[in-house]
Amino acid sequence: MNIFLAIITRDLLLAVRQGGATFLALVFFLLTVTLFPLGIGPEPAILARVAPGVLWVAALLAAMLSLDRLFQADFEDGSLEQLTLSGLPISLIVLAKIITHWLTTGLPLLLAAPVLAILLNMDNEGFAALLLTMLIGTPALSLIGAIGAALTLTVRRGGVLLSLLVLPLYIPVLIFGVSGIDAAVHGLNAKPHLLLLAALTVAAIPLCPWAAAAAVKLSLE
Amino acid sequence: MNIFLAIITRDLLLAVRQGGATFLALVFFLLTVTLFPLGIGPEPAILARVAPGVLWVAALLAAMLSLDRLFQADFEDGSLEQLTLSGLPISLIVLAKIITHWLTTGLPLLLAAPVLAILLNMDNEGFAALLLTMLIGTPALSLIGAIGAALTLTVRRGGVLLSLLVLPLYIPVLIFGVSGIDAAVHGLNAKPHLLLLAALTVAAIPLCPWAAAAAVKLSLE
Amino acid sequence: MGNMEQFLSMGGYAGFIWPAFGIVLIVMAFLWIASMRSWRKSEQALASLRQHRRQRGDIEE
Amino acid sequence: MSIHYFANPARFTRLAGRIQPWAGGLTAVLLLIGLYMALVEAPADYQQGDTVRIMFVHVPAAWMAMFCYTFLAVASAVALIWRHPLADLAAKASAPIGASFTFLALVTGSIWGKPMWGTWWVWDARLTSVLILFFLYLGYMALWEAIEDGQKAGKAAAVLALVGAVNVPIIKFSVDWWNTLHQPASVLRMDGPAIHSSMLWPLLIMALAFKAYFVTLLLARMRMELNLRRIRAMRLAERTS
Amino acid sequence: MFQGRDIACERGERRIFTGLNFTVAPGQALVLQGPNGCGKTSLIRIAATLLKAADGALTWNGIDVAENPEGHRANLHYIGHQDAVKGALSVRENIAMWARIRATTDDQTEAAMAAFDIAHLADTPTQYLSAGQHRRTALARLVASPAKLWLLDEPTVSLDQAGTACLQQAIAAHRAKNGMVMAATHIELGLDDAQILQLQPQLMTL
Amino acid sequence: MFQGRDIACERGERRIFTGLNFTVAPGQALVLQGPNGCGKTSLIRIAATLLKAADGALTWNGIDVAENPEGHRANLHYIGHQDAVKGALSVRENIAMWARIRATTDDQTEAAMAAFDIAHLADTPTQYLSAGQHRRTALARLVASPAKLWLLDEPTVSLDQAGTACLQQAIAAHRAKNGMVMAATHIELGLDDAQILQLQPQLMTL
Ligand code: HEM
Ligand SMILES: Nc1ncnc2c1ncn2[C@@H]1O[C@H](COP(=O)(O)OP(=O)(O)OP(=O)(O)O)[C@@H](O)[C@H]1O
Ligand SMILES: Nc1ncnc2c1ncn2[C@@H]1O[C@H](COP(=O)(O)OP(=O)(O)OP(=O)(O)O)[C@@H](O)[C@H]1O
Ligand SMILES: [Mg+2]
Ligand SMILES: [Mg+2]
Repeated sequence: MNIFLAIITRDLLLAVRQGGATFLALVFFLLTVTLFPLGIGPEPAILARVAPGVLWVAALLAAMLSLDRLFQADFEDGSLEQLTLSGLPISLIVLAKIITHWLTTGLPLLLAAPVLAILLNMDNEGFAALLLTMLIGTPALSLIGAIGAALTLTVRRGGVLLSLLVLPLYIPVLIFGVSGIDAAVHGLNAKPHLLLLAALTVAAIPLCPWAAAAAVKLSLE
Repeated sequence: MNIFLAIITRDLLLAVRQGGATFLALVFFLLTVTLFPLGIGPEPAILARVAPGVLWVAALLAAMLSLDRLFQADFEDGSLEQLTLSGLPISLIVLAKIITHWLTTGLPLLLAAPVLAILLNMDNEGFAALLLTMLIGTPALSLIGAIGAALTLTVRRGGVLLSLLVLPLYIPVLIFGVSGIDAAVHGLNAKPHLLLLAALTVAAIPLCPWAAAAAVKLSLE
Repeated sequence: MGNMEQFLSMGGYAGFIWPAFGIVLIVMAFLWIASMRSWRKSEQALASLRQHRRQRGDIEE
Repeated sequence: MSIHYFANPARFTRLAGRIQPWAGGLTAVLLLIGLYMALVEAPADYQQGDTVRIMFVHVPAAWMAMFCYTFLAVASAVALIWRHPLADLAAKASAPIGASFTFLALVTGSIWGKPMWGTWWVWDARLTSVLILFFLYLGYMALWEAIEDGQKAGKAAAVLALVGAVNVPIIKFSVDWWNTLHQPASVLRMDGPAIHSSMLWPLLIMALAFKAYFVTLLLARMRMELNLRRIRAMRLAERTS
Repeated sequence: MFQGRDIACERGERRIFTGLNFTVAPGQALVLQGPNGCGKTSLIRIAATLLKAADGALTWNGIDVAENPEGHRANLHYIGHQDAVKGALSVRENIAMWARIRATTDDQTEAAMAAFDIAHLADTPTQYLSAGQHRRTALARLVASPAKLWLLDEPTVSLDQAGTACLQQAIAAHRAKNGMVMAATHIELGLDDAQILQLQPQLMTL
Repeated sequence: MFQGRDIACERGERRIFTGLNFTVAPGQALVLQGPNGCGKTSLIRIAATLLKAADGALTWNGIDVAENPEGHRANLHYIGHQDAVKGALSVRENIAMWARIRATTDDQTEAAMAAFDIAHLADTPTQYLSAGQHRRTALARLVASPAKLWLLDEPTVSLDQAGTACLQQAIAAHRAKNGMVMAATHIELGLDDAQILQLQPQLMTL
C-alpha cells in the first residue's frame, strides 16, 4: 500500500513539474471544442444540437492524446523497469498510473465541461447529466486507454497506432455518455444510460489493469 | 541538392519501415470522422450541414498529431544533430522534413477526404471544392506545424503543448478551407476563399522553414 | 443476343450489381493470389536456405 | 489427443498439405455454381428487382466478417492461455482474410444501399458496428506490423484481440441502443421479405464457397508464416555467429 | 545465496547461451565478462526477472525464484544502461523518490549522495547534469535503500576515476554487510577476490 | 589546423570554463581529460558548433569558423553520447544512409563495417544489437565517409577490448592521412603521442 501511494505521489509530482500536464490536456479539450463553432458556423440551434456529441468526442480525444504519457516516458528512461522491481505486482503499478492519469486528465475535463457546454449553447436540462456522465465515464477512458498505451510501448512513435487501437474501444463510452445527456435534454429518463455507463466502468476496473500489466511485462522483455 | 534528396529518401524509407506511418495518419482521420456521427447522431441533414467543418477539423487534428514524428525521433537518438552537421543549412533540412511530412500525411488525407464526405452525406456540389481546399491547405498545415514541432522538441511528451501552439495558428486554414466548401455547396463563388488560402500557403513557404530552423538550432544547444 | 443484353442490364441495375460482384471477385482473387504467391516464395526461400546449410555441413535446426 | 497434438509444425504442414488442395478445389467449384445460381437462376425480387442479387455476396461476406473475428479471438485465447505455438499463427493468418470480408460487406452493402435507400451510407446500428469491426481488424494487423519481434507481437496482438472480443458485443449493443434513440424509423427495415428457397440455395452455396475459401487461405498463410519464422531464425543465427 | 542453474537465454528467436551456472554467496561478487553481444546484459536481466529464461531455474537460498517473483524483486537493486533519473526532479528528489518506492524505512538519501560525491548537486535538476553526474545519481540508489543483491550492468560507464572509486567503496561496504553483487563490465572493476564468469559467444538456432 | 582561442562556456547560466586554448594540427590527436562535469562534452559540442561559445573564437586554418559554419560542419564527424542509429534499419542501411547524407562520392560502407568488425551483422536491424554492437555501428560512420576532423565524446563506451582496438586502428589510419582527432575520455585511449588537455572544474556563477 505504501509503495502504491508512493508511486501515485511520484507521478503527480512529475505531472506538476513537467510543464503542467494537467493544464495542457485541458487546453487541448478547450481548443478542439473551440474549433467547432469555427468549422460548422455559429448558429446557436445547430450548436446546441451537436453540443453533447462535440463535448464527448473532444473529451475522448483529449484523454486519448494524454495516454502516451502514461508509460512511455518511464519506459524510455528505464524508470518503468525499476518500478516493476519495486516488489509490487505489475497490475497494481498499472492501476496507480491509471489513477494518476484520471486525476490529471479526467478530473480537469469534468470540471471544464460545463463551461464549454455554455459556450456551445447546450440546453440547461443537460448540465447535470453532462457532469454525471463525465464523472462515471472518464475513469473508463483512463482504464481502457491504459491497455492501448501498454501495447504500443515498444512501438516507435506509437501515438497514432495508439489511437487506432483505443478509439474503437472507446465507442461504447461515447455512445452511452451522449445518449445519457440527450435523454436529459429531451426530458427523458437518463438513468438507464447512466447505469450502463457505470456497468462499463465497473467491469473495466479489474479487467483493464490486468490486460495492461500483461502488455507491460511483454515490452520489458 | 544531393543531400536534400538524400534526406527526403531517408525519411520516406523510415516512414515505410516504421509501421506504415502513412497508413496510420489516414486511419486517425477516418476514426475521428467516424466518431462524430456516433456523437451527434445519424440524421443525414444535420450530418450534411456539419460535414465540411468536421472534415477539416479532423484533418487538422490528424496533421497535428503526426507532427510529433517530424523531428522528435531524430532528436532523441541524436540523428538531428548529425543532420545539422551534414553541411546543409538547417532551414533546408527542415524543408526536406516538411515535404516528407506532407507526402506521408497531407496527401493521404486529401485522397481519403471524398470517401469520408460520402459517409457524412455531404452535398455533391462540395466535392470539387473539398479536394481543392485540401490540396491548397494541407501544405500549410505541414509548414506551420513544423514550427510547433521544433519549438516543443526539448519538452518531454510535448504532444499536448504542441497542440496548444499549433492549433491557434491553424485556425485561418480551417476558416478559409471550410468557407470555400460552404460557398460551393450553396452555389456561391468559392474562388476568393481559395485565393486567400493559397496566399496563406505561399506566404508560409519561405517563413516557416526559417522560423522552424531557428527553433531547432535552439533545442540542440 | 437480346437475352444476353437483358442479362447484362440486370433489370436496369447493371451499374450496381456488376460492380458489387466485380469487387467481391477482385478482392478475393487478389488476396488469393497474394497469399499463394507469398507462401510459395517462402517455401522456396526455406528450401534454398536449407540446401545452403547442408552444403556447408551445418547441423539442421 | 492432447491439445498439443498439432503443435508439431511438421505434422501440421503435412496435414495442411493434404487438406489445402481439396479446399481450394471446393472453393472454385462452389463459387462457380453459386455465381451461376445467383446471377442467372435466382429470380428477381418482386419488390427489389434484380438488386436482390447483391444479397448473395453481401450476406455471406457479412457472415464471414463476424466468423473470422470469432476465429481470431478463439485462436488468440488458445495462444495466450495454452501457449499453443500454432494458435498465434492461425490468428495472424486469419486477420487479413477477415478484414477483406468486412471490407466487402461494407462495400457491397453500400452499393446495395444506393438503389434501395437512395444513399450510400446511413449511420444505422448494424452498419456502424460493421465499420467499427473493420477498425478492430486494422488495429490488430497494425499492431502485428508495428512490433518487430515475432513472439512479442504475437502476445501483444492476442491481448488486443481478446479485449476487442469483449468489446464487440458491447459495441453492438450500445450502437443498437444509440440508434433507437435518434433514428426516425423510416428508411431502414432490415427484416425484409421472408426468404424463398429459390434464394436460400444460392445463398447457402455462396456461404459455403466463402468458408472453403477461408480454409484454403488460412492454411496457405499459416504455412507461409511458419516458413518465415524458420527463415528468420536461421538467417539471424547465420549472421551473428 | 543466489544461484542460477542451467540457464538458457533466447532473444529474437535465437539462443544466446545455454547451460549456464552461477552462484553468488553472501559477501561475494560475481563479475561477468565477455565480448560484445555474448549475453552479459541478457543474463543480468534474467537475474532481475526482467527477462524470462528460456530454460533453467534461479534459486534464492534454495527456493525457486519463480514461486515468488515479487519477493525476489524487492530483494535486489538493478542498475542498467538507462539511469531511470527524471530530468525535472533534483538529484535529492530522484534518490529519495526511489527509496520511498522501495518501501525503505530507514532512508539513506543523504548518505547516498555523500557516497557518490554529489551532495553539492543535491538541489540541481538532473537535466543539467553531465553524463557522469547523471550516472552517479543513478548509482546512489544502491546506497539509499538496502537490498541484498546488486545487479550492475556496466556501472562505470561515464564515470571518472573518482566516481569509479566511489562505486568500489560502495560495493566493498555492501559486501562487508554480507551483500551480494553481480556485475557485467568491460573494464577492470578492481573488486577484491571476485569470481569471474567468462561468457563465450555461442549463438545457436533453435 | 583547427584552433580554439580563449573559449568560454556557459551552461544553465553558469560559467563552466573560461580562457581555454587548444590547437589540433593535421595528423594530431587532442585528448580531453578531467573529472565528471568539468566541461569535456561541452567543449566538444562547441567545436562541432552545436553549442555556442560564450566567448572566444574557433578558427580553421586561421579563418574564423563563424564565417562559414556549414562548411566547417561538412569538414567534421561528431560522435556523441547518442548513436544516431535507427532501429528499423539494418546496420548497412544505417551506415550507407549517413554516407549519402554527407554527400560522399566514394562510399566506404563495406570497408567501415569491416573496420569495426560488424560485417557479419550487415543485414541485422540495429534494434537487435547489443550495446557494444550498436556503438560500433555508430563509430563506423567515421570510416564510411571522409572528414578531416573527428570529434569523439567518450567513444569507447560499451566497447570490449576488440572494439577499442578497432577504434584505435581507425584513428591511427585517419591520422596517417593527416586527419585530426579531438576526443574526450575517462579511460586510456592508447593513442600515439596525443596531446592531453586537462580540464579543471572551475564552476563560477555569472
Ligand atoms: C454498408 C452497408 C451494410 C452493412 C455494413 C451491412 C451489414 C450486414 C451484416 C453484418 C449482416 C449480417 C447480420 C446477421 O446475420 O446477423 C447483414 C445481413 C443482411 N443485410 Fe446488410 N449491410 C449493409 C447494407 C445492406 C443493404 C443496403 C441491404 C438491403 C436493403 C442489406 C440487406 C441485408 C440482408 C437482407 C441481410 C440478411 C439478414 C439476415 O440474415 O437476417 N444490407 N448485413
Ligand atoms: N531485443 C533484442 N532482440 C533480439 N536480439 C537481441 C535483443 N537484444 C539483444 N539481442 C542480441 O542478443 C545478444 C546478446 O545481447 P546482450 O545485450 O545480452 O549482449 P552483451 O553481452 O550485454 O553485449 P555488450 O557488451 O555489447 O553490451 C546479442 O547478439 C544481441 O544482438
Ligand atoms: N543542458 C545543460 N544545462 C545546464 N547545465 C548543464 C547542461 N548540460 C551540462 N550542464 C553542466 O555543465 C557542466 C559541464 O557538463 P559536461 O557535460 O560538459 O561535462 P563533462 O566534462 O562532459 O562531464 P562527464 O565526464 O560527466 O561527461 C556540468 O557541471 C553540468 O552540470
Ligand atoms: Mg550489454
Ligand atoms: Mg560528457
